[in-house]
Parts: sequence; C-alpha cells; structure tokens
Amino acid sequence: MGPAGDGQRQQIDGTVQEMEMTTKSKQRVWGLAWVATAILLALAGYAIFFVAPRELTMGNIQRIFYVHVATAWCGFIAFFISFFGCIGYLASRQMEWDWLAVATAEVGLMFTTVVLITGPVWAKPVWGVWWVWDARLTTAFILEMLYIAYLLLRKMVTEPGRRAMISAVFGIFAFLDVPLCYFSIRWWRTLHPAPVIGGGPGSGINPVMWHVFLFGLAGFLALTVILVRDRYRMEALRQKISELAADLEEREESLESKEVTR
Amino acid sequence: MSLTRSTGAVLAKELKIELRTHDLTNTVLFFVLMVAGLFSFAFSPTVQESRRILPGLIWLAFFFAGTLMLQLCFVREQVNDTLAALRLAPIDPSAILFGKILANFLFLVVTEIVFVPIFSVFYNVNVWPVMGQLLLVLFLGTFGLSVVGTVFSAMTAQARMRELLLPLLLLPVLAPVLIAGVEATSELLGAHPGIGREWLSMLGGFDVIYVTATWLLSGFLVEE
Amino acid sequence: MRNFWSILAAYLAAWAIFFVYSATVGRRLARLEDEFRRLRERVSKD
Amino acid sequence: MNFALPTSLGVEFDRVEKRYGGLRALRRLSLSIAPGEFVALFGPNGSGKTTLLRMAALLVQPTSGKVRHIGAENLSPVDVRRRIGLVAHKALVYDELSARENLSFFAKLYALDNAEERVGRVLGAVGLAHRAGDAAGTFSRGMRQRLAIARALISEPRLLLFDEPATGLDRQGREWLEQTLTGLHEAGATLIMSTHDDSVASLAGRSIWLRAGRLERDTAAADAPLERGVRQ
Repeated sequence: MGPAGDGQRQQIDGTVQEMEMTTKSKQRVWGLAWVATAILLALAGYAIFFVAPRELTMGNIQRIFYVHVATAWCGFIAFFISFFGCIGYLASRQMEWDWLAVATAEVGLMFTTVVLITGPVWAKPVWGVWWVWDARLTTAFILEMLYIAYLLLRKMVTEPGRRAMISAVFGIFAFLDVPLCYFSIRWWRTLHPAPVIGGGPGSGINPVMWHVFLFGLAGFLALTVILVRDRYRMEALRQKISELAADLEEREESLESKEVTR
Repeated sequence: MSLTRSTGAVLAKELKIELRTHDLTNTVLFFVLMVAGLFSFAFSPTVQESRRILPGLIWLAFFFAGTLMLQLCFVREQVNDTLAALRLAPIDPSAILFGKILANFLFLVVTEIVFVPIFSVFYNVNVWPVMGQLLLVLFLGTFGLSVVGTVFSAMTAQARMRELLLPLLLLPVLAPVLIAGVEATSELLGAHPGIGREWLSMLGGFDVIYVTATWLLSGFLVEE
Repeated sequence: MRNFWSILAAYLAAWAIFFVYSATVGRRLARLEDEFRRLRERVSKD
Repeated sequence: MNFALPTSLGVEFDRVEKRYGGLRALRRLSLSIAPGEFVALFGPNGSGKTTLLRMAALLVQPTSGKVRHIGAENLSPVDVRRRIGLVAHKALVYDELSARENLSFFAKLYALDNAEERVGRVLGAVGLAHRAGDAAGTFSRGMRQRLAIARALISEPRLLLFDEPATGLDRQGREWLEQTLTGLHEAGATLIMSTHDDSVASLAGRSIWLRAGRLERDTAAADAPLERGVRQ
C-alpha cells in the first residue's frame, strides 16, 4: 500500500485508541446511570402503591394514572425530539441527527405501547369498556401506527444515506399529522377525562399525589434518556462497523493486487 | 421557468400518457366498481343501513383505489430512468411532484364523478340534492390523498416490498382525512342535509399543511 | 382492595415492557460492541 | 450542426467521496476537466464511472468533498443544469410517447424557444426523422440510443456526459456517433464519456482510468491505445 494508505491507517489506529480511553470511563458512568434509574423506578413503584392516597371517586384504580400519564408524556417528548431529529438531518445531512431520530422514535413507541396497555386496564372498571374511539385514545393509536410505519420503512431501505433522508421526510409528515388527528377526533367524539394537571379551574390534585407523580415522571424521564442513549450508540456502532469492514476489505484487495503485480 | 409552467408541462405529460394507455384510470374504475358490488353482496344492507354505511364505504373505496393507483406513479418513471431526466431539467423539483399530484387528483376525481351516482343507485340513497356539496367534500379529501400519496410513492419507489409499504405509510397519515370526510359526507346524506364548517376546514387545513410540506421537502424527495 | 388485579396487571405489563425492551437494547448493543471490537483487532493486527 | 455556444463548462472534483452504505463508489477522488476537453473514462464495472458522470450531472450528491463546475461561477444552479446534457445507461425517454413528443416535452422543460423547429432539426440530426411519430417503446436498441442522444442534445448543452454511448449501435450508428462527438468537440463543448469501444474512445484527447473509486491513471491521448491494450 502506498503512503496514502499508511496515513489512513494511522488515522484509524489513532481514533481507535482515543475511543478506547473514553469508552471505559463512559461505560462506567452509564452503568451507574442504569442502576440509579432502576432504583428510582423501584422507589416510584413503592410510592405509587404505599405513599399516594386513595382517590375518592375512582378508588385504587386511579393509581394507574401515575404510570399512564407519565409514560404518555415521555412518549410524546420522545416523538417530539424525533421530529427535530428529522428536521436536523434534512438541514445538515449529518447522520447523527438520523440516529437521534430513530432512537427517540423507537423509545417513544415503547412508551406509547405502555400507554395503550395501561389505558384500557383503567378504562374497563371506570368506563365499563376497554376501548372507545375517543380523541386521545385514537390519537395515541394512530401515533403508534405512524411510528410502527416509520420503523418498517427504515427496514425496507438499506442504503443508510437514502434511508435517513426518506425516513426524515416520513417522520416530518407523520408528526404533522398528530395535531390534525387530535383535533379531528376531538370534534368527532370525546370521553377521555380532561387533563387534571394544568386544566381549567376546579382541576388540580392532592399535593402528595402530585409529588408521587413527579417522582415517577423523573424515573421515566431518566429511563427515556438512557434508552435513547443506548439506542443512539447502536446506530453509531453500526456505522463504525461498516466503515471498518470496508477498510479491511479494501486493505485485502490492495494486498491481493500487490501479490499479483509481484 | 416558472413553477406553474413546469408543473403544467409535467401534468400535460402525465395526462397524455394516461390518455394513451388508460392503465391507471381503468384499474381504479374497475376496483371501485368491484368494491361497490362486493360490499353489497357481503352485507345486503337495508335502505336505512345504507344511509349509515355509505359515507364510510365511499371513502374507503376511493382510499384503497387511490393507494393502488399511486403505487404506479413513480415506478413508471423507473422503467427508463425518466425521473433522472426530469431531475436533470432546469426546473424546481416541486414541479415534478406537483404535476404528478394534480394528475393523480384528476384521475381520482374523474372516478368519483362516475361513481357517486353509481353508489347512489346501488345503495338506494338519493345524492342528487346534495351532489355539489358532496363532490366538494370528496375533492378536498381526494386532494389530500393525492398529495400525501404521491409524496410517499416517490419515497417508496426504490424501497424493498414497496407494494406493501405504501398503504402502511399512507393510511395512518390519512386518518384525519378519513374522519373529516366521512363525517361531512354523513351530515350531507343524513336526515337534515347540511355541511359542517369544521369538517371542511379540517380537510382544507390538511391539504394546505401537506402541500406546504411537499413544497419545502420536494428537493429531498426526488433525490437519488 | 377493589380492582387489585387490574392494577397489578397494568403495572406488571408496564414494567415487563420496560424490562424486555431495555434487555433487547442491551443485548443488541453488546453484540455490536463485540463485533466492533473484533473488527478493530483485525484492523490493528494487519 | 452548430451546438455549444462559446463558453463551455468544465468540471472539478475535489476530494469527492460517495458511499452507499459500506460500499464506497468513489474514494477521495480529485480530478479536474477543463472547458472544451474531450475525456474518455475507462475502468472495470463498479469502478465508479457512472457515479462520477451522474455526479457531474448534479444527479448524485457526494457524501463528502465538492463538485464544482468550471466556468459556472456566476451561474445559478438552475442555469448550470441548463448547460449539462447526459446520455445515461437507460434511455431517459417515455416509451408511451413518440420520439417527437418526448423531445417536445423536454424542450418545454428547458423553456427553449422555437421548440418545434429545434425538435425537427435534432430529429433529423440523429437520423430519426422518418420515425418521429412512432412511440419510443417500439424502437430498436440502436434507435433508442439515438433518441437518448437527441434528448441530451436538445438543450444545446456545454458539458456533455456520455455513459457508454456506443451500446446498441450498429457499425453505421457508431460512425454516426463518432461524427457527432467530433462535431460537438469542435464546436467547443466539453465531453466526458465512459466507453469500452476502442474506436469511439480514440477520439478523446485525454484518457482517465478508474479503479475501485480511485483515479488510477490519467494520460494524454497519444498513449491511450497502448495503455488500453495492456490494461484491458
């Protein structure tokens, strides 16, 4: 291999060493973050059952609210970030934005699934039915469909640059749909309880409930952050692996051609 | 060259090809006719039931017919790589999309004008008194379908399993159009025909939002 | 406790989803790290 | 035919890289082609010739690096496009439309004045005047290639990119192609052409070999036939 090849190789070795040094300490930090989040979530579970008071009209079933609402918020925040990831990719064409968009979309989808499962379990004893096509439920359902479609689309396009671009466009189209969906269904029919937090006069909850809710929310937000980080790292590794594989292949090719010329 | 003129050129080209082959319109006409018949066999609804289910049936029939048709829209350009020829031309890339959107819209509109009376006959629902308003609602919804459908057709043209992918992407995004369209149609075919302002504005709003998004993102959509 | 089983089911489902998803992400990540390390060794060995 | 107005367009690739996933079609390739040059591109399949040509035509964006058009410093991107013509692998014409309709449609997209007359002239120049009204789908391989070249020439481009222009042409067609290429070159247009056809390639003033997305060799025309004999 010529001098250009050696230079390239040094560059690779340099980045490899650099990465090795940072990954060790970084891994430790993120390991700790995992443990802390797990403890936080366990404590939140305890607080929900044993600290929060019983709701007067709904009874214990109201305890689902803490998970249901907090995960809905996390899911929505994740999708919102994914929307910005899509815009960021189209504006800059930096793969990092695409990684952020897919990481948040997948984590958001996971949270929305939890919302869609806890919702009906709450609805059954309170409304008497598992499911109604109400504004929030339907919007959540369509959100789930939109982001499943987003992930399916990503599976069907193999070339990373093209995949990033197509899925960014779809991500933007999908997110624009959410307010339209919400309002169309709200005019159509609504049954879901009005927001307790930040609603009109007469709304508001017991301060203990509020604190338990915030505590739980903190746990879920922490979970969102570390899951997104891990999922993002997966995408980053995938690119590094394909680059390394391409380098290796190239090196083998040039070795072969050297032997041929000899 | 101005956006309107280049859009017009692309539209004229689409129409000329369609008039020569009739591929898209024939497929859609046949599909909608089959749905109209089969649905009647499957449920044999009474007149009252018809009045209730007809709005949903009309919209679903045109939605699926549109999805079927839109799949061909960009695949056609791949046969001789003509999309590259369009992209080489010194025109705004949104002209390529807008030309195709308008063409698809026209094909679907023609189908609707033909089929609304046929549905009316098959299901014994008198649509004549509200025909104008009904077509207005249908056109607004169809335009939204054409915009999003054409864009997604451009996106998926090079994907694996694009035939399965397009409906999966399209139908959830079109949910607001379906709800607003069906509701507005139900009101028109109901006992006291009237037209809900909010449904029209929902359909119009959908069209405006997605036309704007298409215009902004068109450069990326036709990229290789 | 009224509705005890509903609440329990909801919570178990939620925590199960969190756990399973985290585990799959962790496993996929570990596999990618492994592959990356293997390739890196091959690159520095050559 | 009097194609190509005085100012011609060159193209410069500056450390251009194009990746398709793990595959690297072009690897930090730098190359400059001056206005008015006639360049032949050689290289085995998959060496990056098509990507290079499509990049020069602004169809493909580089993953990194820059593509600049020499002589286009004061032009808007749309005006740069207006001055580029491409003859690609596929014909870039609509099978359902006739030869004349195809050319008229593209003339309209390029906003050319007296389009009808121009279409007639180009059809005559490529030897398709007698089949002008027939659908392009009914054409033989060689006639399609003639139509593809007509499509590229309709806007009188200053930078012409040919991807294997001789494919599908019979001997007579090749002679015609050689005459056309020489005419365009003499009229001052820049020509870049990938080819496997020796006699067509021998017209070029400069030969460039690509291998695995890299520049392997770049020589003046005099050495070309000898080099080709060794390499291919």
